[in-house]
Amino acid sequence: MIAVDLPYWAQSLLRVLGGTVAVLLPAGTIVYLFLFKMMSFMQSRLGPMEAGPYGSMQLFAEVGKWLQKEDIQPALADKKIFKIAPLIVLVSTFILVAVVPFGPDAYFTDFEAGVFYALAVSSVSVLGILIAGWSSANKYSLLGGLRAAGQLIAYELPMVLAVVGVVIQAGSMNMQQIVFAQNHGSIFGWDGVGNPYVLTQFVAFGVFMIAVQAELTQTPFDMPIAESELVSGYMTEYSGFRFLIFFIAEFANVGIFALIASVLFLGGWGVPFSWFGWDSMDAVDDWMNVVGPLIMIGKMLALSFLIMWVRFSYPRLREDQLQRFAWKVLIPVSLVNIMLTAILKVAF
Amino acid sequence: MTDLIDRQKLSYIAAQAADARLNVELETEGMTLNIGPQHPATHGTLRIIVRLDGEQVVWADPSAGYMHRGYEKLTEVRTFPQVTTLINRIDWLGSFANEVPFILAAEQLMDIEAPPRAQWIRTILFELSRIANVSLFLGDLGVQLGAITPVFMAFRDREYVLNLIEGATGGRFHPNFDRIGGLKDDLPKGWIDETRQVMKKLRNFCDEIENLLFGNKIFQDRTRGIGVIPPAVAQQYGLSGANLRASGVDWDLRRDQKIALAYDKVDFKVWTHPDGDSFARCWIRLQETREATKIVDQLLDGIPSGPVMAKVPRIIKVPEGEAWVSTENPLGEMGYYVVSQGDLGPFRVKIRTASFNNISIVPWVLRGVYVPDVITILASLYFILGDIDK
Amino acid sequence: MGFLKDRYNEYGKGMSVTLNTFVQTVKPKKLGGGAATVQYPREKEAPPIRARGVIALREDNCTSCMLCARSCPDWCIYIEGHKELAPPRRAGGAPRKVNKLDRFDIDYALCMYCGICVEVCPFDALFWSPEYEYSEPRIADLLHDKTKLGEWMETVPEAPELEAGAEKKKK
Amino acid sequence: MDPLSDTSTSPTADETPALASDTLREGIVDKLRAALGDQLLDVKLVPGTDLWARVATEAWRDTGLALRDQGFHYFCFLSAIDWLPSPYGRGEDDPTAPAPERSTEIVHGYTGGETRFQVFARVTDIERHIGVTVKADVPDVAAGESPVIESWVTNYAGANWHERECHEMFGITFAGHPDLRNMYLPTDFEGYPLRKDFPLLARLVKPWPGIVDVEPLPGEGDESTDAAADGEGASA
Repeated sequence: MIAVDLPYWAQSLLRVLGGTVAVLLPAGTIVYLFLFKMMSFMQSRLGPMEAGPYGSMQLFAEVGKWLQKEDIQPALADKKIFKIAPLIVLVSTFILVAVVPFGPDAYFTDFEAGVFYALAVSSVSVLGILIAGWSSANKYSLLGGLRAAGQLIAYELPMVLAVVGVVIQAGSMNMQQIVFAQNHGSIFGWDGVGNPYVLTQFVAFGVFMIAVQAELTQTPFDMPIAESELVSGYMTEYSGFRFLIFFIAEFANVGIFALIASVLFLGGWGVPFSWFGWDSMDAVDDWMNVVGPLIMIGKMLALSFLIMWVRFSYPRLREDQLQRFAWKVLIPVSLVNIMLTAILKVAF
Repeated sequence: MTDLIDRQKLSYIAAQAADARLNVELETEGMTLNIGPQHPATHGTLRIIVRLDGEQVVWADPSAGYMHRGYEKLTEVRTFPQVTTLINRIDWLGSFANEVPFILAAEQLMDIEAPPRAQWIRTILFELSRIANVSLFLGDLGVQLGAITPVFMAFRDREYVLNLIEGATGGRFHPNFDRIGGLKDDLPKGWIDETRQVMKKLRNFCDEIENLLFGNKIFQDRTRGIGVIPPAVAQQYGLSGANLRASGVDWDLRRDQKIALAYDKVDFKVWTHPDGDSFARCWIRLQETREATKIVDQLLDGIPSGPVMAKVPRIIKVPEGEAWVSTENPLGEMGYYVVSQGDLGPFRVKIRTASFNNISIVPWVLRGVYVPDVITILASLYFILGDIDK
Repeated sequence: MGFLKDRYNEYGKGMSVTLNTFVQTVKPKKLGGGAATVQYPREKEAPPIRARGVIALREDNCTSCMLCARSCPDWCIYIEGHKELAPPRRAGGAPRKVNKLDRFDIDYALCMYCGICVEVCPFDALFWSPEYEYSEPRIADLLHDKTKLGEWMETVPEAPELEAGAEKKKK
Repeated sequence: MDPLSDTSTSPTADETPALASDTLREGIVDKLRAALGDQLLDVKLVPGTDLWARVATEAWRDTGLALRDQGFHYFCFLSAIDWLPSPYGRGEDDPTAPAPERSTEIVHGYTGGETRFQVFARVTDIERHIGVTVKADVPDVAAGESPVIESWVTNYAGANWHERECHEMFGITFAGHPDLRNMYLPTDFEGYPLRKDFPLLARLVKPWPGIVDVEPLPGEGDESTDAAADGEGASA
């Protein structure tokens, strides 16, 4: 992983620390930049201004507040499952970040079936949400949990199908290889910007981003939470620390999915290789291990801006409309996209 | 009328069928869901008990009264001038509009009429309170449907209107500015110009809301065809205001009755919509806000000069008699049936509020809809708890 | 193109509204931007002159005639007074009987801010002040006695001029 | 239909002169009389303003039907009046002084009446821009029993909630109403708040601050002059 040979325990420690940073840093940044500030600006107000300069310490104040709160469990709740549920959601975020590459050598694991793995574990969080809704012993939570299950499973499919187009074009399921294929590729012979798949797979990108929006239960697909109907759905009964975990997981997930989307469609950590004359992964300079993560964060912020912008502008769909949209629009569209991609791949 | 009875029968049969399906076919029990009294969608403390089959409503029963303040009783122990300060609190978003019908009823009993200038200013303030009320509805609508931004825009621009009301009357929410025989005071200097500016801002606000919410495909999908109320049913339940006009009934008390306000001096359009669904109700309110800004602009151009108070005895005793006056308030028809027995205070005041009738249709209209539509329909019927519970 | 335009109207216009507001809010104040809110304890918005904030009492003018206490819809004004002999105005005249105010309390926990008391006062002893910062942690402290009500007199503004066309008030 | 029922909706067309409006209302009375006969007990017509009618108790539901058939499709409200004068006044009595004598004579309002309770309702004809208030006496009953009158629910569906409200506030039972549950008050609430003999406790538990008067000079006796007139020093 790194040029220096570290003992196994040190490597593991580094991975755990790196993973924690990779989960918490995007979550914190997104919460402050988008949830606190951008939302406020879009609503003609300033947002938190008291804690730290321009309210930048607000998140720590909030965390402090949540940690102090009483950990309430409903009397009729299934206590064990009730306690485990938020952890499952958070853990799914952590195991998701494992396959995301941040630089030529800066990755947690170089996994051949990386895309497949990512799509598989991203649905683990559904389990957490479903059991949270079930174990809360609350009708609103139950409705929210069931809605979440229906919705997340329905949108898993267009997401997978959208990614299939990318995989066909890249010819690999390894995320590192997908990054390489984009930055080293060319669009019909022109390699000025490489071949970020957002240009050649724009249909897949659209479908993927919509599915991500639904997967993250952000407006217009936030029926499982549905503040004005279900009073926060599956989270209704959670308070204090456990609610904090849900909260972190929600925004960490936004970050992770934005990272995955930037790997799949925006060229990941890379810059077009033709600019520097690199022609293989080994030829990439070592400084990309430092610049790469920064590029990734930049792309992640751009994509989360998009996700959040939609979130703050749109009203919410209804459950049946959402299902109809998934099955009648997104899935056919992505199937056609796969077909076209395959034909073009064979033709050229 | 046959139309109505058929529909009632049909909805009854549908409900029976739903019950039967619950118990026999699927061998499942329905779920009873309590929406409220503390629930973000009921903006206040309305409680709606719904019986669900999955997410479909089998029947719904609204239960009001968590905020009942007994205004009809309280008016009986107050003098006429003291009543106006009380009834400000019925519809607290458009409170000036609450005073007007009561004052007009008292004036009708005393057989006096406010001077023209007072009538014009009354009409202006009446329309301003309509704007203050309905603009918040437009923002709140977004929240009910899951969009969080419109409500902040509504609060931002509503603030300008509230500043105007406060600048003229001294009271931000509870003006208590209307007096039997006129107004408490004249307008302060510079108020008219300021109002013109604010009306421009409000028209801009309406455009923003239209782009942000009404034009959105998701919003239209959520509201069109949801909660359809046919005109005959709407009249039977006494729906009024935008809810009635959204069902295609062309009835607006501002235009359709002779009343001592300046509405006959201005030119305005009464909007109606043939659909009768949630979208129509919201859309009518948006158009009415626009129309109200135009009414205010026209009125500002032509305020007559003169006194704002007619000659009224210092101690007001209202002669014996009964009077009913209702006006087209932001929420619909609001009226007072005032019975006086020649005393300092009224003998009995029956307060007819718009929301009470508007919400009484809820059990009828909620049958067979989905839980998210419950919220949509409640939001589009637009009630204010103080207006239901009095 | 018509298809794209329709999609823009349906999905894009809303996002442009939020983006416009975003730009408007982050634009510097000099260029006419800024948020619609104010940072309250640091910045304050001045209420209008007529704003009904708190009632001020000019004790000298009060004759404890009880009119305000009797016309209060909430029964939140408490007045006690006694009669006194004051020195005659002209030398050699009979001593005058005047009403001396012992107690004048307004319970702001009950007050509905209707302004009827200010209106009925025949001797100009009560005034509205737009001052609004007098919340108290204890509800009992909201009972303002005549000293406290007198202190509010400093904050009472002049009545505003009236709009063109208004009839001059005769006092 | 009536030739004067102008359904034009422009603002100017509405300025119907008082006389024309009068004939319109008289026409309504005539039709009502034709439908109800002797049951129409009394009519009060203020030209150009409003119309009141009182019908016999047993004709209450038929009145609603007759009005609906005349075109009064819009249901405005239904409520009741307790004509008994309040034994408590406005709650401004001095608790230390002996209770003042109050008249218990029932004085009815427009169109008269014979009983303590009256129900009244208002319906509107949206086509003709006209409304009418109808009243009916509710027969007096012995204490502890609930006076009964027919329900209007079959005439106007919107009467449902109004009758529920009326039932809990006045204790009037509407025969034929499907569901006379309490709407505002707790189920086990005792008493009927809008009846005049139901005390408004908020006004009774606390003495009126206006009772106290300025203490006279020692030895002056109870020479109760108007306190306001004494304020000569303050006529600024």
